Amino acid sequence: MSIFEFLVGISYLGAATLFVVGLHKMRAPSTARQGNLISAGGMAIAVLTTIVFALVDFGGNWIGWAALVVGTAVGATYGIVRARSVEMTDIPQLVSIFNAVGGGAAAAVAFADFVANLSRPSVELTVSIPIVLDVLLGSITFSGSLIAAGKLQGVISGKPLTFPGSRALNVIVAVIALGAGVLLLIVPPNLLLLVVVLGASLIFGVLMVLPIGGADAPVIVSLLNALTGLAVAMAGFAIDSQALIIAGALVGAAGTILTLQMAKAMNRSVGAIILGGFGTGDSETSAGSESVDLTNVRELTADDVAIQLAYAKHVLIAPGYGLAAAQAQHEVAELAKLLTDHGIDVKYAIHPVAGRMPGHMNVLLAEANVPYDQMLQLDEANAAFANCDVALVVGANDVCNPDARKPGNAVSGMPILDVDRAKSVVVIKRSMRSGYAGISNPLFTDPKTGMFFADAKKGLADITIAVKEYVTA
Amino acid sequence: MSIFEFLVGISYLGAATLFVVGLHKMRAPSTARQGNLISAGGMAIAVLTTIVFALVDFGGNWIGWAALVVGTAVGATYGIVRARSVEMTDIPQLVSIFNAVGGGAAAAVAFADFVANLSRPSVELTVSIPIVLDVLLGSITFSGSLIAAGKLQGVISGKPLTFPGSRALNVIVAVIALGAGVLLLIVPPNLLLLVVVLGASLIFGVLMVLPIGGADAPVIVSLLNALTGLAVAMAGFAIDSQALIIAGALVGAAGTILTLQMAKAMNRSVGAIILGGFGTGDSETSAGSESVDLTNVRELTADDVAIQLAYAKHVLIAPGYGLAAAQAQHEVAELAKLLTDHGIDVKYAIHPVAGRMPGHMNVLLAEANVPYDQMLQLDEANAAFANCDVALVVGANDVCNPDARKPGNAVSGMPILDVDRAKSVVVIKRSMRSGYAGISNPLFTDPKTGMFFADAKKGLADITIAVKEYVTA
Amino acid sequence: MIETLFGNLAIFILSLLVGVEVISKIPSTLHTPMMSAANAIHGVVIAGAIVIASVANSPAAYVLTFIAAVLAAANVFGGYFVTDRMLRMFTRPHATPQDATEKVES
Amino acid sequence: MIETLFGNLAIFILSLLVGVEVISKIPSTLHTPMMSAANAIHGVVIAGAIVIASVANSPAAYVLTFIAAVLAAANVFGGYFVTDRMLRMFTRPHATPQDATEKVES
Ligand SMILES: NC(=O)c1ccc[n+]([C@@H]2O[C@H](COP(=O)([O-])OP(=O)(O)OC[C@H]3O[C@@H](n4cnc5c(N)ncnc54)[C@H](OP(=O)(O)O)[C@@H]3O)[C@@H](O)[C@H]2O)c1
Ligand SMILES: NC(=O)c1ccc[n+]([C@@H]2O[C@H](COP(=O)([O-])OP(=O)(O)OC[C@H]3O[C@@H](n4cnc5c(N)ncnc54)[C@H](OP(=O)(O)O)[C@@H]3O)[C@@H](O)[C@H]2O)c1
Repeated sequence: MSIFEFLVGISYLGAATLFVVGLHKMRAPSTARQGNLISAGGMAIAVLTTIVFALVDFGGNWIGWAALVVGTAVGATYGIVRARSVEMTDIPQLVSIFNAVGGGAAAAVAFADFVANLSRPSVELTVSIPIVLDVLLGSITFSGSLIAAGKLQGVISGKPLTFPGSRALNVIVAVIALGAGVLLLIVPPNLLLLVVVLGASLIFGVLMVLPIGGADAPVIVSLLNALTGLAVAMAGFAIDSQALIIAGALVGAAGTILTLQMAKAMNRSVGAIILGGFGTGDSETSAGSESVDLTNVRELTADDVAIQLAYAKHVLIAPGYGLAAAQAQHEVAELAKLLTDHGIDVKYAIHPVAGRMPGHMNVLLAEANVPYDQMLQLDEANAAFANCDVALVVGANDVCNPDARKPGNAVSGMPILDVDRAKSVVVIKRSMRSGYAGISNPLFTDPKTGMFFADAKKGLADITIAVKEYVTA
Repeated sequence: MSIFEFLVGISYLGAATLFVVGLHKMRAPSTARQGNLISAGGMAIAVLTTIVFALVDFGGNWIGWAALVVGTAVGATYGIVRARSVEMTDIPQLVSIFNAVGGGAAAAVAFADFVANLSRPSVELTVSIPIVLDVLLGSITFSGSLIAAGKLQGVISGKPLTFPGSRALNVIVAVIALGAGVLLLIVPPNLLLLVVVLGASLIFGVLMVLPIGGADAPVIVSLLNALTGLAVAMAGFAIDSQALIIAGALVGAAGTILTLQMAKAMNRSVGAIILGGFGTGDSETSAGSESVDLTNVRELTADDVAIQLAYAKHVLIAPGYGLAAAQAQHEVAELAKLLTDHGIDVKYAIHPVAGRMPGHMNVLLAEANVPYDQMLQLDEANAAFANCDVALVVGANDVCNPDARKPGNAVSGMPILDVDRAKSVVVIKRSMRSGYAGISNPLFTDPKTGMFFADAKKGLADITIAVKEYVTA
Repeated sequence: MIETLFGNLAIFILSLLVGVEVISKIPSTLHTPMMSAANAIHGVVIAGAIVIASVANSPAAYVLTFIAAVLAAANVFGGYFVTDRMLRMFTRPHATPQDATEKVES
Repeated sequence: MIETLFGNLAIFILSLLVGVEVISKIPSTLHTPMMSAANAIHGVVIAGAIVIASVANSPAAYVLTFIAAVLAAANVFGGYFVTDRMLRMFTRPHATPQDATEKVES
């Protein structure tokens, strides 16, 4: 290690510190954006340092650099365009796609490093092990993330796709990938073997994600995020770059923690999710439960709801996945504003796993310019339901299912919004169909609950119109 | 670096991980103790690894090892005896003493390493710089911490001790220490110079802490804690031991954060504290303010207080430094229990900087077996004062001084307990004298406040006796 | 060699610890932006693309460089832009603890 | 040489980051035990005492070893014992958020 390489290492440490500071500032909404910019600054330092380092230590030839520049231009354009145009409701897909490309890039780097070593009689384990691990993890995250994105986008069915013997095939592919990988460590550099590892891992990634329900996809996205981080760290070991090691490890750890938190909030084990199970995407699941008898369901019209709201003092809105599915964030914000202007105290009760990714609702409402301090988090909200006149449930189901307090069902033990403690409840959804967990919800048949069957977007718009009459009248 | 040294390094990383996990578990009282044990486990690993390493790589002779064993036995005995016997109110002193010994040990290690290098014509900067820094920091923390302990113990006056030209002397000593240190880096190894650094640093440590008010001592203890950590890390650089570097850096960072949090909670700048200022120890400061006119002070007897308490429904007890000074934690717990048994809802309102070190009150009450969930922290407590019939202030002053809400005084902006929002207030203290901040407190002259002038221990005992009559009657 | 390996391993393990600690206290409100931010950070793999570009000397290597560059660039630019876009929406400052208490009291 | 230095520097900086992150969320309730626990951790300097003991070969070195051992041992043993003693007092489990809400509601 020369003095120069020493300095390179130091500035990588600087970049790493900025990454950490950036993530740290993500703790509060007020500083989060600044945090992201700081992290971007760290990225700039890491990249510039690497360019200088590469030019000085290797130089390289113009073709290589040209490939890099052109490639970067293409990738950057794609990334920026997608980032600019994406619907807030489609964020999970996009994150998943960025996982895919990250993993793919990591695999490509390791692959290239291996190609560069082909000429040599043998490669030290300290290099070959990370290369193999990187290609393994990178390929799995690449194909797996694409499938997950497909499921979230709906281009691939949210249903768990399994076929006879799929599990077995899964195992076989895994064995092939690992076997070829181990072999690579002992025999002299052999391109074919690495190609086998690559191919098998790609297939494994697909087989791993296919059987997972669409609604579980976000958890998998988070998990793959962590894996991508580890793949990048491995690439760092392979080409001895501290920048990659530090950043990769950071993301690997962060992603893992987040995954566990998500799973916990949905009170499911990550294992159960990977092995598939319930949570097989949305309404499809519960086509059966159509046959719910509507006897003790009190159905409301937009007018009924409007009256209840217009004469309430405290209103809490509990949004759920349906709000996202219907893209009704602007409608709900408009209604809330109307009521607030009319002197009614309106707040949002946000469940951590409402929607299809953690904090999903906060992002949507923020997009509709709902001020942050109107969004009550679980504890705050539950303290407030007690003296709330009308709780307006918009496309939410599991997150306010009182059965969670009882043992022995799919949501048992999941912390919920105590909507049923409000003086009266109004639920906007299209039918009596169940939600993600695929179980019925006693809240809907509770005497103090009124159901307004409609698409969230349309229903909210109608209510707003109706309310206008009462408040102006 | 041999394979063996590699393995040593790895097991140091293992130890470090345990230190981190241990500190992490300190976040919740329920896991805190386990955390400390885990951290101790890390310590055991680090020590055993080092012993193996030292035996294999250096061997050494029996005298050295004998010195180590005997020394360890002596030190361990002292430490354990003190730890077992210390009064909970004296924890700050003890922590300060452990800082002193830690810093001293670090300095001794660097010194010994230097002595071992004396024979050589020159020492690389990568070794000499950490040695010098270590001796500097180690000696400062050693002498400084002893003075701080003395002030907290009261053997050294809590008053800021300054004499004409003390500041100047301070600067001179600092210059000597640094000058000698820098010189050491350029000239061939020279014991005398290092002795100068050592001596000057010791004097500097004394001069640095003497002018600081006794009540500020805890902040300084925390600061010295951080410095000790850094000194240890430097020792690690000097003898190339990752265990010392990691653990030292951990403590250095942790101590710094804690110092800032303490200073913030007292809304003072660390700089202001080091330069001395107000906070010149306790009642002494405000001998002048004796001349407060007692016209609009409503004085109470133990009986008056007992009646108020016996007929209250919700009681909040706000303890402060006076409780610690009077060692009245058991009396207050007894009174609280008596009231609770009588069906009165009693909770404690704990201010983060009540007393003389952060969390001081929690430790004292925990000692008196007050269940943890009866101690409300600042926000919880302030939410509860609204419907509290009697707020019983025991030896607290600044932490419930309403003037903090007004600008332009010593406590302005400091978050306080909203005692004055309670329906009625009873304050137990010995006089109208001011507290740590040395300013008067309008709460004491508030019409709904009654003052019971007494030593906390005695006063609470009297109240308990009086209450017994009413509740049994 | 082994010196480097140890250095890298130490860096790896400590970075894992930092990652765990820095995340474990993020409010669920910010989980989505956080996930996206972490996602952007692993775009640092572009540094890897730069290195392989500088050592590339065969058609295969050029192609791999190009692929790596496209993918990594999409990750890093897209990641930071979309995160920033999301966070720009969280305009209003966090409700202070005090507000919180007021809310509950009311 | 420089390899080692870099490794150590990296370890130092990352450890600082871990230290900051792991502490920054500890409730003030536990500040005193926490301070005492951190205090105990820097007792790891006893490892330094062990190293100098193993290389000591002069009276001066023996004396310094002895001093270092006494001080470090006092730090590490005293630190862990007093911290444990304090924490043993926090017997009761942390009030769960739920209790908290109830408290406030009441
Ligand atoms: N947040 C996460 O990280 C995450 C990730 C994965 C899974 N999950 C799970 O997702 C669930 C989230 O609970 P949730 O209550 O938000 O959602 P949910 O339980 O899945 O229920 C959503 C409800 O919205 C209704 N809906 C769907 N489209 C609608 C539309 N266009 N207009 C109006 N209503 C519509 C559906 O009923 P109709 O069909 O009758 O309209 C459905 O019952 C939890 O079980 C959670 O564990 C969360
Ligand atoms: N916690 C920390 O980390 C820390 C560290 C350093 C400084 N501080 C500062 O210390 C202050 C703490 O506030 P505080 O309200 O707890 O204490 P305080 O403001 O210092 O007031 C303590 C009061 O207790 C009374 N008192 C003293 N001995 C007593 C006894 N034996 N019996 C009954 N009463 C007695 C004194 O009045 P009488 O003399 O009339 O009895 C004094 O006014 C804050 O200003 C804080 O910034 C805190």
